Amino acid sequence: MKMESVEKPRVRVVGEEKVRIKKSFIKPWMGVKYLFRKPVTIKIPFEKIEPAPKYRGFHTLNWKTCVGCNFCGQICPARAIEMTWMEGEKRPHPKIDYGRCTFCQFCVDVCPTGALGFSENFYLTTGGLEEDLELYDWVPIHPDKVRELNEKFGDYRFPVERIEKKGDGVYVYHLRDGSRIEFKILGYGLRPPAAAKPKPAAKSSGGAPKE
Amino acid sequence: MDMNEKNVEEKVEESRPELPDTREGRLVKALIEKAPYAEGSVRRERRVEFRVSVERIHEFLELASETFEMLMQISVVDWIKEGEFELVYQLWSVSESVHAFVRTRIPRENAKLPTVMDVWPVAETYEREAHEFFGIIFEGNPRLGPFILEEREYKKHPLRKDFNMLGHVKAIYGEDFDRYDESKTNYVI
Amino acid sequence: MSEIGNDGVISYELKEFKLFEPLFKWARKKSLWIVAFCTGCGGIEIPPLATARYDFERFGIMPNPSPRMGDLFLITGYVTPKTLKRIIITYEMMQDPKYILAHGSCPINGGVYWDSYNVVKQLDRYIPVDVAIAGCMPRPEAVMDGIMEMMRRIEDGTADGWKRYRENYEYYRRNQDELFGEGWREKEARRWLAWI
Amino acid sequence: MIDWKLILEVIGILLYATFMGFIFMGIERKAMARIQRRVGPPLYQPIIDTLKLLGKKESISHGFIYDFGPVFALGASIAALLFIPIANFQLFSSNADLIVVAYLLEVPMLGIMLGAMSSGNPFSAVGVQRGLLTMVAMQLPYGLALIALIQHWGTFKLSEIVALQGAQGWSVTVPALLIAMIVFDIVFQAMLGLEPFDIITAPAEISMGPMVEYGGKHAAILFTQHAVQIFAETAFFAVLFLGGASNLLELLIKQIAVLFIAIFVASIYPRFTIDQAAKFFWKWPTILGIIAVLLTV
Amino acid sequence: MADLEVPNELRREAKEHDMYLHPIDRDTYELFFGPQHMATENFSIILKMDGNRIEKAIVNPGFLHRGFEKLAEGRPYFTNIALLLRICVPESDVPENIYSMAVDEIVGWEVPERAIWIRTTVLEMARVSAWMFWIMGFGNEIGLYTPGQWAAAYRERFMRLYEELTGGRVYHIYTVPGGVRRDIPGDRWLRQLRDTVEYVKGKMKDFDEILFDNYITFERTEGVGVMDKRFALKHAVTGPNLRATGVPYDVRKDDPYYLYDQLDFEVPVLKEGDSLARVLIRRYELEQDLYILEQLLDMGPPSGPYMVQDARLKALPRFKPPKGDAYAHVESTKGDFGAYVVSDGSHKPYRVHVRGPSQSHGVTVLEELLKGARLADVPVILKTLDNCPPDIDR
Repeated sequence: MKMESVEKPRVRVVGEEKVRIKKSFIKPWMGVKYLFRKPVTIKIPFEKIEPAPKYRGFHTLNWKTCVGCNFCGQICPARAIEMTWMEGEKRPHPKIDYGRCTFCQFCVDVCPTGALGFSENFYLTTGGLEEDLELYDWVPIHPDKVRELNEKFGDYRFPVERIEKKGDGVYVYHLRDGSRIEFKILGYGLRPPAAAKPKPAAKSSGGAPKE
Repeated sequence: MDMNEKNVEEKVEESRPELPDTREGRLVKALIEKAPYAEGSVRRERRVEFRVSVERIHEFLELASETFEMLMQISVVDWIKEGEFELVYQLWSVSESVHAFVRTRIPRENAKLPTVMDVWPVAETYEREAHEFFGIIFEGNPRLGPFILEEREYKKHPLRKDFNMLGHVKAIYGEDFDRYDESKTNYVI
Repeated sequence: MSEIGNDGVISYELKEFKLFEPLFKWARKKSLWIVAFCTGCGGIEIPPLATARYDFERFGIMPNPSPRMGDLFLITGYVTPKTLKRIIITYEMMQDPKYILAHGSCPINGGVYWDSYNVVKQLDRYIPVDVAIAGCMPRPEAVMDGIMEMMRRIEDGTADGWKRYRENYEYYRRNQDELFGEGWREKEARRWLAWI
Repeated sequence: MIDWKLILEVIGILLYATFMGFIFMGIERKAMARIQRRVGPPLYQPIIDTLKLLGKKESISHGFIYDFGPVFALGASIAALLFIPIANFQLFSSNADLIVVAYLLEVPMLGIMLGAMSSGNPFSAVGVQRGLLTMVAMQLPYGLALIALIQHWGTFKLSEIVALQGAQGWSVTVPALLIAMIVFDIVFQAMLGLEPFDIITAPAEISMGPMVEYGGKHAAILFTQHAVQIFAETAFFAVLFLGGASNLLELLIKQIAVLFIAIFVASIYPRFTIDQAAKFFWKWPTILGIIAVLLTV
Repeated sequence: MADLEVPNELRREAKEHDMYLHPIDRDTYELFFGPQHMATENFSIILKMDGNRIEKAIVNPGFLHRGFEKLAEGRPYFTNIALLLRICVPESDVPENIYSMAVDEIVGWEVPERAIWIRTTVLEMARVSAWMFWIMGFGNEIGLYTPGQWAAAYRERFMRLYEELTGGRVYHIYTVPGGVRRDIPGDRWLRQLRDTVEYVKGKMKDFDEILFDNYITFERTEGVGVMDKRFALKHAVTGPNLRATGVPYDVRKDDPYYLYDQLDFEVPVLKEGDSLARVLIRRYELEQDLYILEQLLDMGPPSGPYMVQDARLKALPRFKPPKGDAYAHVESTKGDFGAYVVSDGSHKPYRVHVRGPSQSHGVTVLEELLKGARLADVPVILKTLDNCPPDIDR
């Protein structure tokens, strides 16, 4: 340990005369010149702003390479990730809850196979009713599909338009271009569910009343 | 260039009583001569450490306030296994540019100690906060009571280690406080 | 002004100005005044939106200090119970029609504070939410998109949180009382009265 | 006998004044926005705001006085407007209409105060207190500027002042009256409620002051009142110092010129506190006003 | 309002509930200043007014309390970054950095030079963007909206740079123990940063003209909220507020971290301790920060890794530092921001305690300064102290 290494850096105190300024009645009038300049406003939503490359937006998931290790679930500070067993998949896949996600993307950093990724998409606007808010809880879809949708629509919206919940744990994702992804959720957790028993019915007490 | 680095082995060495002949060492020595009941050590450049028993903490801090002009914070650490609260008074000396930890330990039950408001008026805020979150009573501070929290949480002193946060959340917001699925709350990180 | 019609449905249309209702709808859409209440950390993305960079005054949106004149309540992020009391009181002070836009993850499902003892987990149990946007925090563009969505909903009449709040007042009131304890309004008011 | 022509003129002028007043408010917002380097709202935005406020479902009242205040204010503004010779329309006239208009223009503030006081909100009370103090403070320079004007032209009649200005050149060209105009312009800033004298509705301090409890239709009436007021005040300024106008277009140009000075001042100076404002009013504008009066003697 | 009769038991109850609520005389009235108010950001002050003067002020914080310190005890070391940065929203890099510095010290990591450079740059950018925000806030409080609109627009340029560097606009989640999460996205970014610094430097003249030189700004701030040196030290006021009273204490000079002992910058000091002095100090520091950024750009980022090489980082969620504790602090625009981290050897911190600068100047100092002030001075004092409510609440 270097105890006497550097002496205390001298605080360079600047003289008062440099800090002080003179008050003036006239000088503020210079501000009026901006009346005739062009505004700096970016006219959203008519003008589009591209988010920076690698802006931390919604997730993507390559279902083929995901090994279901739950590293993402362990690192998640918001516990937004839940391993989900689906019919036809050998390993569970993360299901991400955007009612919790903080978009820190630590989960992407720790993903050992690179299956979990993120896109620059950031728009997700819904109504406030319980069935609208279902959209905030999804299993991410393939990055190629997200890219394709971005190219098609030219904006950065959430790729899924509506999540339809059929009975028996069957979920249908209606994508923005009209295609559908349909799968059946068998259960949650690290261990495979004992049987393909249906998910307990979505609770109704918590939500806002429906008209 | 970076003064953050520090090895664990070195830390053990430093806690020996002999003080290095540096600015920090001399400072600690001078203070300990005045207050022989305190233990002092130098942790690293610009960080010194004192241990004082709770009976003489006020006396010591009054003495220390001549060198250390500012009380930056009162940090409380709840060592639940030992059944003690550790109070760390974080002091900063503007004239010497040294940060001091003044440590004292009090039992968890019936935790009481004198206030240092008369030395540093700002201690009022820190003590209110420590009282609120840990339930420590600072004798002489007139404003102990709900400060940041509301009454329900205030009564539980939430930063204590034995405060069951998830249980409290479930009690207030219902078992189903997760909109989508409850099983997320079951697994352990 | 609201009264029960022959069919038993509560009518919230304004009787004396019924003829002008389409005009008012258009005006409401074009002139959303925001209640200046920065309830959470998302409040930091409102200044860029309000000032020269994105300038939402182009759409007639502007912050207003008085809740009496406000139309749009931005719940900018997480809500603590202490704030929620004020939010409810402020929301009830606002005059119908009034709209709520919830920012980011936290009002939907607790966000990163899902296990915090002092953050309300699902906002729509206590007050009606009209539009929710994702993000932590949402970019100004996303907030703008939310406001645009709000305008669309005002136009087609689906931004009806204020109606829901009136119709299901017992439901919301029950949830509020569960969270804060019975008689929290009186208690809070009493605490303030003791000042006088 | 009913003078149908007069009634039609009154209605026409009122509609025109209200509309133009709203547009002036829009210009104010737009020009400030441009100085602030942004696009700003459309010019007709205040009309939309008023419409929206009218369409609000309102359930709050604090008694009769609370409801009466805005109406009272609107009435006073309209009365002031009708005494001002707007272009070639001189609707009402009396021998001392300058005094009448000068003080009718201050009555609306009293109306707002009246309503605000009955709302019971402490912020309103502070706002009212500030408003009354501002009124008291600005009386002195305001009166001095008017006295200088009256002494120079030797008449209390606005139409005569306009005529004399037409014959002998605008008031501004007279050095003494130029000083009076500067004084009047400072007072004008306070009458419009713009910075540095927007003490009454200081949003960061007392959150809109007297307006804090008003919403819905009350606020809509207050907005309309403000529109009429802004039109009347700018017209009054133009009549007194810029030689009046022979047609509405000329008047409009002069009004907008007056308005722009107010906008510039408002967008570059912060707000005074109330005691500073009172001190300020009793210092520089008063001294200048006395000089103007002495010069015209 | 004042005519309401309040029964005695109610008064007693209120007194028990909040022991410093006193019954108030009839000549005075009280104002609930905030939280629904333009000048306070979800922060409430209860003012007992006597006419236009404040007799007594009581700060009522806690609207933003989320229990960070408790939450941090339940999350692994690295993920706490995503949580703790929410303590200071306008400059979220500061909590990231203090926490990372403290953990670095506990672990004993030597952070790579490139990471140090990036961290310093990010901190300075945070300072400049927070100054821009402050200009907006201060302008709005005194009723001058024009410079605030400009400043918020110029701040967006920094936000864009942040977005490209870190992937987030406000919450960057960028500085982690051991380094930073991403490398600089190429020389283009450095060029853009230099352009932005140049641009903002060019615009400083406008701010001077319209805001700082303005006669009424002086009128509003001169002699308002005066504190002396002794008072400031006893109340642990730090940052520009302390320097305005004549104490040249700046963490960057007195306890240099990162590259600050190699950088050349000046510490402005004034003696008056009033709001005007605080404003002038802040104006000068903004200039100095732009100058520091220029120096950093001249220096250029050193080559090398941007993250420490450690085998323990392979299993990030289970990363365990040794036992120990550390206190780290940095100079934020509001003052001395510090964090005390205690590790008990497990994968979660045993205790994290954050010292926000507003904790010292936002409660007792504010109450003292408001005593005897005019109502119109409340926003001025609030903003010149640069009170940040989340610091107090956490």
